Amino acid sequence: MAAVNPTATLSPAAGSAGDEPALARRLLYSMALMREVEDRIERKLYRQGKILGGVYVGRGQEAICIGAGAAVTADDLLFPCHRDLGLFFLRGVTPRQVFAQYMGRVGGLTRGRDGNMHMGDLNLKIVSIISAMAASVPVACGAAFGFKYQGTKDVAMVFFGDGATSRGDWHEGLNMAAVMKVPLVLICNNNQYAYSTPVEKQMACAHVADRAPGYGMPSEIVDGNDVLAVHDAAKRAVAHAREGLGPYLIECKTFRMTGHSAHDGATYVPKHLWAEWEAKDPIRRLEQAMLRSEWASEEEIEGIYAGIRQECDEAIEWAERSPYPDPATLTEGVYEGSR
Amino acid sequence: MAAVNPTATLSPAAGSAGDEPALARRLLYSMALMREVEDRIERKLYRQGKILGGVYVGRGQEAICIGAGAAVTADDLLFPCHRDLGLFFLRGVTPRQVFAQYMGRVGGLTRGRDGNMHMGDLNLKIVSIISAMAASVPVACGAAFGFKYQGTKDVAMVFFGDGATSRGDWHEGLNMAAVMKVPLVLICNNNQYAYSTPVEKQMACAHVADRAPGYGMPSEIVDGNDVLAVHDAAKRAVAHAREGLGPYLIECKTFRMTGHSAHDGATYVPKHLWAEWEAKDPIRRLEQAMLRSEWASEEEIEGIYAGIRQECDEAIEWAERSPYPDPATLTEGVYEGSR
Amino acid sequence: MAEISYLEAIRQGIWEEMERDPNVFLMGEDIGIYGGAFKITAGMLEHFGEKRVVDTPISESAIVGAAIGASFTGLRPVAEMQFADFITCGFDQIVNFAAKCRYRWGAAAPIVVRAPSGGGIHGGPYHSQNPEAWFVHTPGLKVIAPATPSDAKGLIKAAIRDNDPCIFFEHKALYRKIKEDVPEGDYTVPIGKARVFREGRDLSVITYGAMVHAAAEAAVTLAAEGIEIEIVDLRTLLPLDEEAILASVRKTSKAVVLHEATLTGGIGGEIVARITEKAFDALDAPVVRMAAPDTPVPYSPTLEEAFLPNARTIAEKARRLALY
Amino acid sequence: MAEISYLEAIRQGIWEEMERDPNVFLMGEDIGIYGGAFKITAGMLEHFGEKRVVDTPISESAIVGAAIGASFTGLRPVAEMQFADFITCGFDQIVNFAAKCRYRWGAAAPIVVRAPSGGGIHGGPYHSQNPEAWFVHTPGLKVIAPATPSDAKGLIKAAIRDNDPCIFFEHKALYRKIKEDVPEGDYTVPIGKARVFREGRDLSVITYGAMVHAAAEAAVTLAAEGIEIEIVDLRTLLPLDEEAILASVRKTSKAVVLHEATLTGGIGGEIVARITEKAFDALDAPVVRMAAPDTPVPYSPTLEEAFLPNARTIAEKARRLALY
Ligand SMILES: Cc1ncc(C[n+]2csc(CCOP(=O)(O)OP(=O)(O)O)c2C)c(N)n1
Ligand SMILES: Cc1ncc(C[n+]2csc(CCOP(=O)(O)OP(=O)(O)O)c2C)c(N)n1
Ligand SMILES: [Mg+2]
Ligand SMILES: [Mg+2]
Repeated sequence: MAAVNPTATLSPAAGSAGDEPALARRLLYSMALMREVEDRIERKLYRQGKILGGVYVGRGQEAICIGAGAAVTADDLLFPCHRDLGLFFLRGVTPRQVFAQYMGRVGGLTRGRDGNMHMGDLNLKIVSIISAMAASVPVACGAAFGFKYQGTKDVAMVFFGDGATSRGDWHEGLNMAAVMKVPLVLICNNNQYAYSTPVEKQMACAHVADRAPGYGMPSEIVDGNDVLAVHDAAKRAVAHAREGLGPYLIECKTFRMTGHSAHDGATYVPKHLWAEWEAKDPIRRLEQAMLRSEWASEEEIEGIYAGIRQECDEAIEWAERSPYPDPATLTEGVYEGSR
Repeated sequence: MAAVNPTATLSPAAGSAGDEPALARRLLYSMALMREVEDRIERKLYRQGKILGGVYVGRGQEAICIGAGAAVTADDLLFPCHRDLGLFFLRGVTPRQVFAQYMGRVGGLTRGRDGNMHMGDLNLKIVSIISAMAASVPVACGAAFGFKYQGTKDVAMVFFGDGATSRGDWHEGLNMAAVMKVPLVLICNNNQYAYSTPVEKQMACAHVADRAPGYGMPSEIVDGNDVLAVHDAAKRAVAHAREGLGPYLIECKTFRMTGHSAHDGATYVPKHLWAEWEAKDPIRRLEQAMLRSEWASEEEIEGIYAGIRQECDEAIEWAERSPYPDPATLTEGVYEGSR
Repeated sequence: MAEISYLEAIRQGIWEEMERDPNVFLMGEDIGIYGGAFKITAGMLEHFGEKRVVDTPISESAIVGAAIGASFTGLRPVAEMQFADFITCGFDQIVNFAAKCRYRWGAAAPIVVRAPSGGGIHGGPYHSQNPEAWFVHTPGLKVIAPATPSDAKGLIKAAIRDNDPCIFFEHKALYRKIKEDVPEGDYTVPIGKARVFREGRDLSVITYGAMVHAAAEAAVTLAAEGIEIEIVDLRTLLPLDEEAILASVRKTSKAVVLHEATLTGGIGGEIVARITEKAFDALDAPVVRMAAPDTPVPYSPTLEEAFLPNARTIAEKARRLALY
Repeated sequence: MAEISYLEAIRQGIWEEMERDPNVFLMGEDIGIYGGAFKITAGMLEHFGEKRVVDTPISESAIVGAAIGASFTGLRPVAEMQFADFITCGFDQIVNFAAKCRYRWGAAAPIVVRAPSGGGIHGGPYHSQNPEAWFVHTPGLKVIAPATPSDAKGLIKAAIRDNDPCIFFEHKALYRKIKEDVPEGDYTVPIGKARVFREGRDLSVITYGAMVHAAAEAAVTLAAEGIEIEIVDLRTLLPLDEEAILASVRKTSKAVVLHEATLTGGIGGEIVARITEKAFDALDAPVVRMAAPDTPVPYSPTLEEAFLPNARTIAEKARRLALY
């Protein structure tokens, strides 16, 4: 963590001069919505047995997907990883659809075909997670190649964790993107664990960013719990990619404030880390900054949270009313037009 | 190539002080034997139709496998690539066996099961090439792990080209070796081409060695046509690995003085490069150095070459007399004891 | 004899082999302090230490490759894929190197790759697959898929002692669901031998893994109707125990070949082909296959239930064949 | 109509699709200035430029992955594996991502992965394999394996236009050996349709790829003996043209299922199973399979010759069955 020193106060949102208040409110809303939806999923619906299978959430890491995702336009293609639910909200997916997805209902983004975060929608320019860690990286490289080929100014933005960087696909994807000089922005959430495996057992270098020079790629390390810092870094990376200067890697230092998945108590995590990182909670920090800078009042902020809670209550009701898929549709859509 | 400047004169063999003449003679013999055997294979037997299938030779790169291979003991495990024939001679494989291997005879190292450089022998501590580029790297990492596990001081030494570094296996193998801190020496022959693909289309960094820091691994770049320089660098790397300090990467800058394989005219290579690198021929350079330092006389050296030519004549005769495998043995040995 | 689960049986088998042979070691993701995603290696780090229970980076190809390399130095690696679905990431090392070493250059690659596979746990397309057929089509490998705790323990021990590369498929849905008494002390179950799980005269159900238990459930229903099915549990898929398959079919004259993996290109075709080639005259009816439909494994309970063969659908199929 | 080789036919097919649709592009190793290891893309760099003929690093997984990603942006990628043997390095992207996109989240992944496969060229274990069965067991893929120049051209064009991921196996031994007149102008051959390569009354040989020609050679020998075999060229392996297979078997009542890939777990079992399930009563004899033995592909000529099915061994097998 040498290269960043997370502080309780946020870095000024350089570059976004002028519209800070509006931007901050959008970021706060998006992070808080992600937090609330995932709390309901992990701590209520999963425990009530209403969600079956794996549940992976991004508690404490919301600043990364929200800060970076807010730095691109609706035409740019997003490749989320499993702790980036916020990206879906930024693209207009509703909590209803997300709850329905987690409950395996037809109202979910994959209509029950796949579960939890394994969803995507090309119309919303958001590609489904590939469960194999880092497999999305070469795919995102190819999409970025496509944008360059077609002469658009669009970029691809791919998200992954520290553990994913050990996969061959990560290497092949970064190398190919650098050689082809395609508009690809790489966002690493280094939350210092891959499931139970600490980053020291994942790599022998200090930072994921230390690998960028080996690909002839620029990189920077940013406080992943500082949404405005992530946002600014992402804007720099996106600008770089759009200008045709090739891929750009951002390593966001953060911490996973929960187990790997809902069934993991994370007893392997040294106790003191929880408190240490709780103090760096990205939502609280933005909240404080907004109050300090008088971008919003206590009431406004509480109003945002209240609205989100209500939105979630309503969305869960809707999702529970959404039917399970009809077994008769089981074999549909394996191929174009196949039943 | 910035980091090295190959000269027509050899760097003094620092470290091997004392036994230079003997060492030099051994290196010269081994390189010359490799050159002669491969010339016979590529330019005679293949063209005569006595060898079928692919033929890949290391003309001009002999200093790499010979210089590095001579830096380990007989207990260390070698993982050659397809331009490292010399390693087999260092381990006592005879030209007879090599010619027979290329001609698909029972006298070959794989008894006709596999062809050309796709051979190995665990008794000689030399692992067969895996045809998939870089697949040997994780395997060598595992062997090095085995040595560490068993508390021996042996090391594993794996060879690969510049193109192989783009494979996911290369990345996974280097990363795992670094994390596990195993005694692995990595020798890259950067001959600036992968088949027809120049290194600029293979990677966006200047040197393969630029990737070592990203694995927390020491590395050095050496003139791959200077056998004594390669030998010294390899001795440093082997010492490092034996001391338990983990993997070590050596990038040898060289040039492939032939096509990718016997059927490739390499018309894609800019003409001037041939002459440029011909002047850096590793065998001529060692020869000159030996004469200059009076480690050997013209006659002695010519004697070495004459002996090699005779050895090859005899070996080819022997190999041609070696029978083809009996079709009745086709299904033997897929499993332990299977017929 | 203590009743233990399928999961505990595998754990005991590995534990005993670790005790027996210091060259046996484990590598995989989160198998150390966490004890593995399914807790198969729980307690092993504490007992055997970091040297023999090795947490790796997320690198399936390097895990398999390193296991092969370690085996060349005399070790007996047991590598865990966190889910069988990700064995595709180490595919080249398994099918192109491990499988071919002995034939190509006479080198043994005695590795075990453990792969938790199968559906019925709401895992969706990426945590439910049954990829065994790919490996059955790869000469040089041994492919094992136990259905019971006794076999799971005996076969994992046999696989660890075997001198050829073994792919060991553990069915996740059986881990905690299936319990039984396992033999006392040290024993192995021979690789390549099937067993008759249930005797019956009317027709043979040739299957393995979780489907053995689904078939057994169907057998109860059918027995009540007077139809006695014989269940052959293959236990090993490569090499296939052809004799056992043919013996059962010659006895019953009718066969259903059943697997949870998708139908097309599954191992079922191989078995049907061997039966028709070698017991054609013994057949009173065409051999029928039963398997999951040709789709990815769906997540939603209603879809997954329709996807997986179950006691009811198996009974229907068997009933129809019995009356053929 | 000009007589062209199998290789030239594929080249022409790709060339015409590149001319027709600016979104079609090529990626692979050494396909640019070198024109590909087998010269399939010779001249394309010069004609279509670097933008559309992309030399890649040695990264099979990224080649396939990037092709999928490019297809999401509206492109029609045609990716070349230098040898089918190395498709194992891109296996996960093909079977776990490309194949499942449409079913999981409704995304089309219209890519073509070209894979030069097959033995008979002294390539040894790593340059001779026929890995099609792995992909036939992967729902969501289409698997194509043409035997003739006309089909090779029509099918590569159909694959490029198809909206699902296609794995296109080109048999290396046919590249320069097989020549024929191909139809004038723009045409495609439908994916999923087999064709009767040779009419015959006595028995059906169901096969594809290089074995079609070996069977045709055997047919000549057998015809001289009064045995008329019908040869069904599958052309597409997934989806299988079951109707065509059953129609031929119903006509001849006897069948040999033939492939160059190794026997166990090969596609032969799938075909035998479908025949016995759906045309059992039409059979006068057990359906027999013929394939390479279960070993890696050996290098030495004497071993490879014994390994590959050929006209002589096919004739023997067919003769025996005809007299059954
Ligand atoms: C190839 C592959 N191997 C194993 C897994 C199982 N798995 C899912 S998430 C995970 C840990 C990922 O760690 P990291 O990349 O750091 O992401 P994080 O969960 O910390 O955000 C593992 C091992 C997988 N999904 N893919
Ligand atoms: C995974 C894989 N893809 C493709 C090939 C085909 N191939 C054999 S050698 C080679 C070029 C290797 O280049 P490099 O690593 O630089 O080694 P060099 O031949 O230059 O010594 C290629 C593409 C292969 N063997 N393995
Ligand atoms: Mg992490
Ligand atoms: Mg090279």
